[in-house]
Amino acid sequence: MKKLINDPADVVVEALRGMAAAHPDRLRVDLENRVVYRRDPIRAGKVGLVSGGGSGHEPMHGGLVGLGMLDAACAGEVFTSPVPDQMMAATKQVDGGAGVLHIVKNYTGDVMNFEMAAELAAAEAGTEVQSVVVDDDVAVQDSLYTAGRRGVGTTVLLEKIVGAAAEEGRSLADCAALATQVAESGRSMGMALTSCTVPAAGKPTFDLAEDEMEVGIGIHGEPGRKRMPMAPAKEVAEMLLEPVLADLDFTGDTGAIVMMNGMGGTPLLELYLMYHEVAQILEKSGVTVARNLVGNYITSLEMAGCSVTLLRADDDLVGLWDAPVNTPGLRWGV
Amino acid sequence: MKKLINDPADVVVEALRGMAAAHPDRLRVDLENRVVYRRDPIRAGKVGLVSGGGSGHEPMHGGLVGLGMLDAACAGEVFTSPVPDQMMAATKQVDGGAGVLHIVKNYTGDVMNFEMAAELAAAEAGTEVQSVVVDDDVAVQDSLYTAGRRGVGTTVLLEKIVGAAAEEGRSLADCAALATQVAESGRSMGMALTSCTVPAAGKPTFDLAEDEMEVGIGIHGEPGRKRMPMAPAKEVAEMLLEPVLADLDFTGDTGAIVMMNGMGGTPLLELYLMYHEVAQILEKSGVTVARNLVGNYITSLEMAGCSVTLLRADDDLVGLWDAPVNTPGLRWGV
Amino acid sequence: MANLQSFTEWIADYASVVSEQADYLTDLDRAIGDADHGSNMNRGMVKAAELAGAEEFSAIDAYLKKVGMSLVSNVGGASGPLYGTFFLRMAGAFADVAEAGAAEVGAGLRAGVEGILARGKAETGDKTMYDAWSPALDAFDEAVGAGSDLAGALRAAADAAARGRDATKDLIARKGRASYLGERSRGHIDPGATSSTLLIESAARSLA
Amino acid sequence: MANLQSFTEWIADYASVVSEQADYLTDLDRAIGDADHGSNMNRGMVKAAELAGAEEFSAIDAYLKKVGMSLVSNVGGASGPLYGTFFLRMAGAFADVAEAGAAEVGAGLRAGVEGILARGKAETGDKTMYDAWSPALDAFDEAVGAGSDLAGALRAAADAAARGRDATKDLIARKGRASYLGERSRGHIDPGATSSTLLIESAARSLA
Ligand SMILES: Nc1ncnc2c1ncn2[C@@H]1O[C@H](COP(=O)(O)OP(=O)(O)O)[C@@H](O)[C@H]1O
Ligand SMILES: Nc1ncnc2c1ncn2[C@@H]1O[C@H](COP(=O)(O)OP(=O)(O)O)[C@@H](O)[C@H]1O
Ligand SMILES: [Mg+2]
Ligand SMILES: [Mg+2]
Ligand SMILES: [Mg+2]
Ligand SMILES: [Mg+2]
Repeated sequence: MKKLINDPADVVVEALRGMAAAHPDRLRVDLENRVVYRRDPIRAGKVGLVSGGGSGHEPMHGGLVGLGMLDAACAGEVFTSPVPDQMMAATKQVDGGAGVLHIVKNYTGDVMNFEMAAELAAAEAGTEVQSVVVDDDVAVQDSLYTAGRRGVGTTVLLEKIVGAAAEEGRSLADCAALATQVAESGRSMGMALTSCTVPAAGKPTFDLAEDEMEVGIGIHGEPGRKRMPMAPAKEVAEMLLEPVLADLDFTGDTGAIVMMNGMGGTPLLELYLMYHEVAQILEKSGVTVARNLVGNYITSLEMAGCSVTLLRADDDLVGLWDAPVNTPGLRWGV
Repeated sequence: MKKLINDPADVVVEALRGMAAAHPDRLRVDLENRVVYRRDPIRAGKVGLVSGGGSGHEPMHGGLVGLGMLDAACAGEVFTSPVPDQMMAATKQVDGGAGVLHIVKNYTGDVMNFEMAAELAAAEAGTEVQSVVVDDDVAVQDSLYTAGRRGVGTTVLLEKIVGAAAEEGRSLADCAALATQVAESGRSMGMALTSCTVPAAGKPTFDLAEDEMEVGIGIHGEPGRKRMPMAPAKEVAEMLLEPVLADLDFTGDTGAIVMMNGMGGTPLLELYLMYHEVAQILEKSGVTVARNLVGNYITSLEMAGCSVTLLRADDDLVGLWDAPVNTPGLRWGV
Repeated sequence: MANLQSFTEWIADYASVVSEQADYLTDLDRAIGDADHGSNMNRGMVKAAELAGAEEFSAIDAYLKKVGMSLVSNVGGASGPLYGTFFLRMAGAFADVAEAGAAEVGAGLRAGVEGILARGKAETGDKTMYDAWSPALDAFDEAVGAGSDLAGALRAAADAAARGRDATKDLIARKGRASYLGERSRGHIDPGATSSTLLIESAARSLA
Repeated sequence: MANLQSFTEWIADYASVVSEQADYLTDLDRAIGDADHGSNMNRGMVKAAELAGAEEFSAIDAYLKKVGMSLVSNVGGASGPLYGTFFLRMAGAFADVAEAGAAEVGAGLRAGVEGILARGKAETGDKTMYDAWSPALDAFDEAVGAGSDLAGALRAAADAAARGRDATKDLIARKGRASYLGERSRGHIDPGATSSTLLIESAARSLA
């Protein structure tokens, strides 16, 4: 295992120290609870937005805390859901009287820990908590009888859009409804060229031959749905977009917010090349790109690969997307 | 070789198409000459800023074109200097009557190609061209009798700062003098955990054993100055900063702009962890951090590793740093 | 009969087993999950095992409650809430119990497993830890019905758990992370079923 | 005597040699540079070789000038300006020359190499292409002095270039990318000295 780390057990907290050192103007980091907060306390009457999950997906979530986006992000161990204590601490801190929205990615661990935290926060502090669970990964079949789809790229877009709504002063019910709408309107699909290595595990989670790729990958180094021979970028783009487009209805005037996301080890050069392929397919499919993001936003440590997220976005969503945001990972208008 | 590409020969132009597709609001891409321009023509009386170099270092330079930074960036083949024709085209396009500054990294190829372009542009179009050559890499000994030091991380900081000065309406002479000042005040040092693979070459430029790292690396997959056993992040940070601090004088009130840069394949988690180590060393050394950047800014394809850049920055430089910038790779204040 | 001391020994024993088997548990999770089950459990059990030394406990239920809270607070992932809830619910079954025989321990385990079900909503054959617990509880009750003492019942439960764990190999996962693999989850033993079997085996050593 | 046709043959021959040797040149550059010398030269020579078919040339100097401009415009890196300048300066030496003998070709090569020096400021022993060119020019002149014709002089030059190229192996680089390696640049043949030797060998085949 080759990483720029010290003791594998200290990776998360040392990275949080780095975030604190790098962004004292915007962030405050509670190292004991491993929660990243905006520097300034929450504005009275603003809905608090809390997210979190395993570490190793940076900039998500800690790097998405700031004006117009999250109020707090709980950092778990690498690829391991944070614990309810962290979420409770965060929830109490960002309760500005208007309640708190939990943004949860659909993983058994995340869902259960956030559930426990919401129960405890309601009981202990009387904070009104609502939750949205993002499950946008079309690589996984949705079903009532399984864990359902995973939550991946749409989470980033949702945090931006609902962050803007909360900043506008919308109510908890409105924010939760909007979050549900966004979660339902977004779909993602990813692939990997290489595995990644969890620091505590010390070896790659899976092995891929030099001429293989893994399609339908999540963001935790889990093996994907199928292993295939390497293919040119053009075919990879088709493979990723096909199931996404099959699951979203773009008839009518609705455009798309598109994210061409890197898994952490893929250079921007390749992401732009992939974006070109994606843009071509969307044009052929009659989907108008309203806004886009190209870069590393929801990653899987040093994994090489990419994912595509499409979000059906009407004018209201695009307006919220364009609202000012000031986080380490996403910034405009400020 | 595992990459998200089609034909290795088309990588650069296809990535440029992706940039054009992703940023139509801000950029205009001349695909034939492989030059990235700001969308809007240059303001009359503004000094034009042209940079460029081999591709594979994204977001540098194409992703640093925009308000408050570059006017044009010439993209060479991967790790290969662009040719004078590209620089001439760019120079003529961004001549707003106040002359053009070429920002050149100190590599024999880049220097010679920009030199030829400047000679030709002056002869053909009468454009006044000045050049600054950045040579900030302390891994390489400076000497009149060699090619001297390489130009690396300081280039990014320089493009931001001189970009702000040009935007302010400073003259070509002033911009060139400021650029020289910045180039002289910045020093960098890098290291790699893995090599990278040039698409056209198809195999890694060098091989590193599982327990080795390469220290004093450049940004082209060149082997570094020495190969060493892997070390903890703390020691890596010391190894990188020691020669940088030895070469810069921080006595007096001058603070530092610090860039903790990833080489392309290293996740943000590790870069923040490294920044924590760097910040601790700087504090012990009595160096005040005025501003910082943590992320992938000047990369070497998918290489894992990092570099640190320190720039001695007085209030004037910090003021220019804080001025609005709107590029795909760096954005604030807009 | 198991008293407070037996329960602290159980936790200590399990902590040392988990620490020994952490890499193995993580390897199982690497195959069909995200390669962290061993480190998750180990992180939690180290903390849980420290409780007995750091604080004076006067009753089994208070102790098990703290163990549960400690797991909830330190494990994370799916296994944190599941094992945490297990111990919290088990604690509830030991109110006013200072010495537990087969009946009390049986009731305690059943309450704990009901907690796992309430949290995780797994069913038999979903390829989760429940596939070790479910046959273990049945075997425990059967042994007690057939006249076994606590030691015998726990021994029977442990054996049944191990068989249940092994049987997860041929299942397709329908809950937890492994479910994303669909068909490809078949052929691998479930990590949580493995750590649960270790917990019951440890009980058989410590509680009787 | 070499006429316009000989020069177009030279370029065609060199283009095919470079295409064959591209991987080898890149491998040499991988060891002490950035693994692109072969693809750089190949990209440029493909374009340069196309010139003769695409356009009617009436004189050697006009043709060599176009070759030089084409290399400048298509190669990039260090070798683009260096080889480009070589041909541009060489062109200058062929004004009004329709048939070139040993004296004219010698003067042309020398002018070209002076261009390389003017651009790159290399000195003998810096481990660059100049370490192939410098002995080659000397050997050419010596052969001419000893009565050789163009063919003999080019053959002598090619042999000397090859020796100069081989001698770069033991040198520490002081110019170009390899210079960043310091001591570690020793033990590897310089890619540019290799491509220059190929160019002179090709001239020996085509120009005489
Ligand atoms: N819904 C569920 N009900 C019961 N057990 C579950 C459920 N989901 C997952 N598990 C168990 O949790 C184990 C994985 O735990 P762990 O690896 O620590 O958490 P994570 O999956 O969050 O990484 C699985 O092997 C399985 O036995
Ligand atoms: N200053 C110089 N003078 C003469 N030749 C040089 C100089 N610098 C580099 N070279 C030659 O250029 C060759 C490298 O060319 P190439 O790999 O195409 O360019 P780059 O170094 O820009 O990648 C070296 O092997 C060397 O022979
Ligand atoms: Mg996990
Ligand atoms: Mg090069
Ligand atoms: Mg796991
Ligand atoms: Mg080279």
